[in-house]
Amino acid sequence: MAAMLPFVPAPALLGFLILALAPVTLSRGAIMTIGIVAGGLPALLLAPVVMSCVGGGCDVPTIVPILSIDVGAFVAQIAMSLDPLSVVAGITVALVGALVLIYSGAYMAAEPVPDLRRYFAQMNLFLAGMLAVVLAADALLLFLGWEIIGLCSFMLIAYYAKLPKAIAAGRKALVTTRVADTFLLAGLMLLFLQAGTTRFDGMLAAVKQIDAWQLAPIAGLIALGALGKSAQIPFHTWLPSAMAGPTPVSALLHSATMVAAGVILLVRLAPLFAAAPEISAGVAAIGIATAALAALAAVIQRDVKKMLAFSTMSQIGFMVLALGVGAPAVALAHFAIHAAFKSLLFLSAGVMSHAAGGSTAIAALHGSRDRQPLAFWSFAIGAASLAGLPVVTAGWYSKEAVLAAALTSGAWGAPLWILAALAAVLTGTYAFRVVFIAATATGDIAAPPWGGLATLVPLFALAFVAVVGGLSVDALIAFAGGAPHELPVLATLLGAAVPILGAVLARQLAGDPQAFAQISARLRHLRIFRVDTLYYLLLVRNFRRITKVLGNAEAREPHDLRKPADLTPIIDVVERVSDDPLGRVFGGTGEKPESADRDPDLVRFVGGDPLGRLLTRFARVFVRDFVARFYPDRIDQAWMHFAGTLGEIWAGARRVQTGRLRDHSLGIALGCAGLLLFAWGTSWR
Amino acid sequence: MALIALLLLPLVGGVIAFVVAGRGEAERWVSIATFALMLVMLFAIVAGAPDARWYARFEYPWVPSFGISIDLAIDGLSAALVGIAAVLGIICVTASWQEIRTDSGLFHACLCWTVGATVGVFISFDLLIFAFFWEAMLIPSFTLIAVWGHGDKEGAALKFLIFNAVAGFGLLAAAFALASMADHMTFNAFELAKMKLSTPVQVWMLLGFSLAFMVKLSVPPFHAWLPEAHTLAPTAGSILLAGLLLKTGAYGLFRFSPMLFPDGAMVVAPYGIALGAVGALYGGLVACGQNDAKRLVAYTSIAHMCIILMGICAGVQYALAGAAVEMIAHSFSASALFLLIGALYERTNTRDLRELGGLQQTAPRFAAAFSLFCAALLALPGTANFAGEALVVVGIFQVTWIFALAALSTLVISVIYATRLLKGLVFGVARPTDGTRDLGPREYGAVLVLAAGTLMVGLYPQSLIGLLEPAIKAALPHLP
Amino acid sequence: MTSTALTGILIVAAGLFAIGLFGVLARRGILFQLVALEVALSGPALGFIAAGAYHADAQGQGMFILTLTLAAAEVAVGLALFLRIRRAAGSDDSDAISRLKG
Amino acid sequence: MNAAQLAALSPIAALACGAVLAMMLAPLARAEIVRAAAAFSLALAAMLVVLRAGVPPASIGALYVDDGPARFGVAYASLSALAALAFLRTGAVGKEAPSLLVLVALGAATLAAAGHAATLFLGIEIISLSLIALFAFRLSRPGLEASYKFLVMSGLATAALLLGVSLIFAETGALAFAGWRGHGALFALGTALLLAGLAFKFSLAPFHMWTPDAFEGAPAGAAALAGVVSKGAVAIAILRLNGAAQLPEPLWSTGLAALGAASILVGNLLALRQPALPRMLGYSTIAHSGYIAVLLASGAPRAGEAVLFYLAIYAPALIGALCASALLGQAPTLPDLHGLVRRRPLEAAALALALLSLAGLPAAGGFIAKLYLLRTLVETSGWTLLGIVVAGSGLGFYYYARFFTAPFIGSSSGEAEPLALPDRALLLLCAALIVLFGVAPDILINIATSALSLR
Amino acid sequence: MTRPNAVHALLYLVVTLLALAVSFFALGAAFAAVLLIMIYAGAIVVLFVFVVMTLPTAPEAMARERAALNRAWPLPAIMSVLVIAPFLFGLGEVAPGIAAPVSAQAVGRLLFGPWALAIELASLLLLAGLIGVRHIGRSDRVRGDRR
Repeated sequence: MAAMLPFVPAPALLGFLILALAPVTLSRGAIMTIGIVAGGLPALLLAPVVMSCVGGGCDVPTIVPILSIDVGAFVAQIAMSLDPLSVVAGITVALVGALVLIYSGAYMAAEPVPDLRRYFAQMNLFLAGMLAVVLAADALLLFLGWEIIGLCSFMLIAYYAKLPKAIAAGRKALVTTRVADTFLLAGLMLLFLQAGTTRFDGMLAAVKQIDAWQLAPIAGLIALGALGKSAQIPFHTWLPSAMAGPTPVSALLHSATMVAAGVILLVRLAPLFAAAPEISAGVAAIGIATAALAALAAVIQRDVKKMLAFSTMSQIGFMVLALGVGAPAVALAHFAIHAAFKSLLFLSAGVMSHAAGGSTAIAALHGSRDRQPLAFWSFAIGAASLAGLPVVTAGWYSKEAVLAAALTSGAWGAPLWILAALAAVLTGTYAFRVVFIAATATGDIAAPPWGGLATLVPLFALAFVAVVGGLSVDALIAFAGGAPHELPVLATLLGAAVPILGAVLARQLAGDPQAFAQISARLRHLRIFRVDTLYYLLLVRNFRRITKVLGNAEAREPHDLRKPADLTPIIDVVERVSDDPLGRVFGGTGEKPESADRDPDLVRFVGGDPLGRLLTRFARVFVRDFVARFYPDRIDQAWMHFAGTLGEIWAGARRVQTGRLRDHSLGIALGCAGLLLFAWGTSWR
Repeated sequence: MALIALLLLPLVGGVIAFVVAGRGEAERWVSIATFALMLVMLFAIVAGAPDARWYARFEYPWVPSFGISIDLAIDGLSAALVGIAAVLGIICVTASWQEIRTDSGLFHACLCWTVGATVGVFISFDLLIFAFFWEAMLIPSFTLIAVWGHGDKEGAALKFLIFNAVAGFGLLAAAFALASMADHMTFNAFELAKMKLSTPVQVWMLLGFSLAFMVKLSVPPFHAWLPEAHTLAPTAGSILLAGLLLKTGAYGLFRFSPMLFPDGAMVVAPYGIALGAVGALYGGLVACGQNDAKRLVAYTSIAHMCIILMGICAGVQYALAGAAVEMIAHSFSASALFLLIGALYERTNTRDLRELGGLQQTAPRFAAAFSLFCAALLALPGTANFAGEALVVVGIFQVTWIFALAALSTLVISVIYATRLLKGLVFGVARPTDGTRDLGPREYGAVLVLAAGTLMVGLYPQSLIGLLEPAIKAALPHLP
Repeated sequence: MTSTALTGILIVAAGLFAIGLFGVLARRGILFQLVALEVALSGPALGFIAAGAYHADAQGQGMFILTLTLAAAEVAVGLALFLRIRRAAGSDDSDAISRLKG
Repeated sequence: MNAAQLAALSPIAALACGAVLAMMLAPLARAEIVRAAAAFSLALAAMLVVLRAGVPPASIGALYVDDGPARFGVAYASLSALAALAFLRTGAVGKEAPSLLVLVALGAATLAAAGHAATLFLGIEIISLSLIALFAFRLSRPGLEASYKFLVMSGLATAALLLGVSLIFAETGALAFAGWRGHGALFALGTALLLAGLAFKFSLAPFHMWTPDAFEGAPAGAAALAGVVSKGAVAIAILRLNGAAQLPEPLWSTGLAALGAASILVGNLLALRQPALPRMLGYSTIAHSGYIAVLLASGAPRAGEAVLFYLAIYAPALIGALCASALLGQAPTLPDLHGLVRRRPLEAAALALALLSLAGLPAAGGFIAKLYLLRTLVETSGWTLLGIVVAGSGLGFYYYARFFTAPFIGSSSGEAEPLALPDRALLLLCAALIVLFGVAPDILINIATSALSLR
Repeated sequence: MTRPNAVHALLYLVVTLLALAVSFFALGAAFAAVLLIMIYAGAIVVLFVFVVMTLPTAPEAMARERAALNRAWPLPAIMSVLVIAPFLFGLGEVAPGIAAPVSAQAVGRLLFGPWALAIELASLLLLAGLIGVRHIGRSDRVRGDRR
């Protein structure tokens, strides 16, 4: 049965090739059918494999080699593996992928044909890449898939090519993930150099021999790489702005599958992290921090897609926490369930916003219960499962498992559990807040019912999984090899109370919007939310300035770089790219800061603390003094200057050659005198 | 015997093209026929290869009193590079089908002669003949830039000529000093390799040789000629410059430094890596700041060349394999990018990123090709560039991890200028508004050939690495 | 004819040559430069005669005769040029004819 | 004067009769006949040398040494003079030019074969006097100016030379080169003055002032004679001095090397941005005589062979370049060259090839000549000289590149004028010679070695 | 030499040549002395005087000559001293030679014996000079391009 594995991503790849490169022009219908069929086939192919595994047929991982590259010193063997992790993740990805493709068949119906064709091609390529990552048994295939999904996310975020915002978001996503990928590449290379083989099982076997001081950097680098892809704290800024892409893209990529790739990699390399306890502790810390902060941010969002993005970040924080405390199986289960209900939320939110005139602001969703009853109810189920209503939803089981894993994870167990519970409460609040706002009755039901069977089937299927899935959580954890944790009764009860508390809080918040506005305004000014702007000002702007200074061909004077006029474009970019209040507050004033002294205000305002201001000032001084000297290709000018001097020497020498005979014969006289003196000198024996 | 034919074919082809010029498209078909014949001959040589290392050898004493003999030999690496030379030749002819109108006979002659001279460089193993072709390569490419370029083409062409010729003289002087040190005056590289020289002498000789290679490889302190030459050259000119001439520098370093000066190379290696790292960063950073598309790609070539330099200097099996693969990969990606930008320039008459955009709407095939090669530019796995650069980085990791980090950071910078290129040309609102015609069948064919090359090597590098294996093993510094 | 006498005469010959050189360098008139040239040529003539006498070798006088023929030919061509230049450049100052420079 | 000696003298005799014949025919016959007579005598002299190739040397006392280099010199002088005759643009002023040209060839022949101070001095003076007359041939103001300057300066140089010879005669008591050995102060001073005189004729650095004016003012043919014929003869004379006389060693070789190095730098530097082609060629001849002087000074065993080889390569290149520039008018500048390839393809190609060979680029013979130079320098490990030569050729490359690329760039008005037959033939011959020596230098190397072996 | 007036300069030249001839006699080279007087003083200086007499030199030309000489004499003076300096100090002793007067017969026997070729060449030298003068001195109004 394992031999079937390499053929799973094949149809998606084929779909991409046909749609992208085939020179023949396809009609809209043809594109739709090819896209959806190619997207659906991997799920069908994977089904029999899963069936064979259910009966515990594939506990021991079987490796299916595809091809081998021998580079003299080592033989790199590209292969796929059939083991619980790849099966569970594979079936989730394939299923969700298929459903989203069916949904997008309807959602993207209005797009022009060439764009549609590009969309389906890239979606299929993404699916192939994701399956490669999930099923990979060696570093090369993993990194190949890893980069392909990175590229597809860039292409798909920037799908609406006309919007500069979309392109900027795409570039930001790709650059940030690329930075993370470089860390991952470094980590994998170091690991490869130690282990001598690119196969994961070989690497993991070699982990024991690597001594501690070498293992830490390797594990650290790989962890950073994985967390970057999963948009954890240090790298999280690109995920909210990635919402600029179409909704199905956000549903598939930026909620269910791609962002979880990091988690899947950490699960696959779990023994490596087990051997490096301090790294796992760090990972757990980042996980819980992201979970809490993202949940807090989600509460105060005004845009439903941004809210869902922050919620995804928070849920992944939970998975990373589970990994950090050493329960990969639980994380895997939570990933599966989360993929289901989060894509359900996205798709239903898509339907509701489509019906509410296309704007994704939460306020605009008023009264969608009446306009889109079906979509609203599926959104409600999704929200319930996200918040983790006890017993009835799948989310509760997987969240309980994570909380249990956190609690029983040794000394730090209790505080972790409390923080996780707090995060769960916040999750409940923001989930139900949207539901309550959407449930309010309003007058205009005029919007036409939208979407036919194509939208309803995915919604129903996902809703079904979101509810029924819970039963299979224990089976999943067992299947994935983790031991289900028994919880003391008190903990489970408390766990059950959390979502209800969240719902009550949400009810209260939804009730009076003014109180909500103040809380959110005060929260926004907290420094941690301005990370995004700080990143932008420190890293991106200075980088742009360095490159503009270094290579700009036109002779732009370096001093005008600091002119405030240079700041305005940055500010409106900041406003578009970051959802941050500061951007809007600052951008809002509209008038351009004229005088140069405005600049320090910005620095003081943003830096907030002396250290921040110091850092930005140092960056600017560094740029003006050191880098400005590398002004347009200074070496090039040096060469031309050298050529110039030759010209002057020639002009000087030319004057020696006066026409007058007296000077010419002077030359002869000089020559004779010189030679005579020379002769006289040497002849003195 | 076939080697001499392989060498003389392009030169003769050039003459025929020049003579037959004017009658319709005759000279274009003549040059395409020459390159095709070259490819067939190459396959014949490689197929009928008796022993593993050298596919064919040819020896003819030319000036016995000086010890100069025409000593040609071809192995895996040279075969690959000669193959690419022929393929790029054909692509240049197709690329300049509309672009070159005035006296196209001379143009095609120069095209064939440049390719001929580069083939000479790749297969000659007599130091003097190597220097001979090294200088002979400059004159036709000079005329290519000077006569059919844009803007201040004479200045750029003259700068290119002076830079490379003076470096060539350095090479000649070093070759001479080396040859005269042999007991009986000879230029044959194999005999010179057997000669044991003291290390300081070897270091000096190596510096003389590497001066010429560095200028041709356009490593930053010596790169000043590259941006103008590439930007102002006609499309075919830039393809030849990027695809072939840069490779001769890399090939020289790859072949001769470990062979002739093993311990000299060991001494110079760390400085080489440092220079390469700084160069790669400098090239990358300057590339991000460029507004002219062709100039941007020119600077990226500098960055890639520096990575190759690091690979060669690292002297480890992976790094050398990576450098060899990167040489081939860069030929594919750089020539394709120049081809596309040239075609775009032909249609919209501007190369400034700020005035272009929105190819997605107006020319989908253009956009698809462009995004593939921008992916190659940022070394996406699956493209040949990634195979090359990853191997180089792995190799350098084994040597020193500081410069490995520098190499990795170039990967990040490459994303920035690649997406900048993509944003400028492919995405955004369609500018110029009248929209550009999509790629014609000829250009699209050429682009597909290059795309096939990149993807084939990227997805299955074993095919290329197997071919280069003996050359890499020979270039490994056998530890004293 | 002792060796010191010989060196004395040779010094005189060198002196004559030096004076001729001075004449060519200092005077700007073409005629004067030609006269100075004659004086310069007479220096070696004396040298040859002295050396010939010292070694009692006829070759000295032979060379003297050749020098004479040269001097004669040179004067002839010089004066012809002098007349020609006077008519072409309008003045007999050697600085007038300094167009070819650089 | 037995028969063998007479046979040895036959080329000189042929030249002398030719000169007299041309002079007599001048007032009587049409210009073409005078030119034909001169050409016939030159050709005859060359034929005689070739015929006597196998005959053992029969020198006439010390005066006329009939050895290998001498024969090479005579043949070289007469062939180059024949070539220069083709493009001797002297206008309709007078018909004496061919006879003067033959006299220059005669002077060069005697100088090349001189074994004695008398013939050395006479050879130099015959060349100088005829050149003075040739420079002023057009009676144009620049011509007169060039010839007057040449007159005075060659007068001074000859006076210095004679004084030097008299000092050496005083010290050693012998005028034949073989007799010159000793170590006194007188001998050293004499050699210094001798070197000054020869350096003037060889246009080395401090004595080079006359060359650029001559190349610009004089008719192109005369400049060719000065640049190629006289320089060759002087080089061979110095070669013989090296061999025969034991001149005071530190002075002669280092002096010559210093002068050579100075002239390489001065020549290349002053030619850097020269607008006019002939003046640039003037400076480049100074540079090339510097290269030859360095070769002569290196004293390597095979230096003689290298010198002969260099001269044989250098002659067609310079003659080709000068002929091309003569066809373009009195003093063609860079703009005049633009687009030449369309108007006169043959001339453009010949000019390009000539300049390529002068620059030492691989396609032409110059590359092998530069090779010889580098090899001798490396063998005698004259590292500073090697550096100067490489720097010089680097600089040189720049101004040659400017001129040999000009015909291909840009476009020019005017339609393609056909060239006169002799010019076309000469250009073709020069181009063919350059390429032949570039591709198959072995032929020339064998000639040079055999010439040298015939001591 | 330093006299501005051409004729004065020529007269002084004659005086130096006569002095030279007398020293030749002292050295025992009578034949050379006679030749010197006859050819040099006789023919060449006469030629000079002939040319000077036919062309009236304008007074301001002489004034210019005097001014130029007074202004620019130091540099050439230094050069001449430099050329002479090695001779004054440097000359050590010379190998002893048999000093004896050389008779005219000996010179004649030399000239027409081993030096016959030299005499022929000398005649050709004069021929070259002759042709040169014949051409430059061409009197008919054939205007060379005066550029």
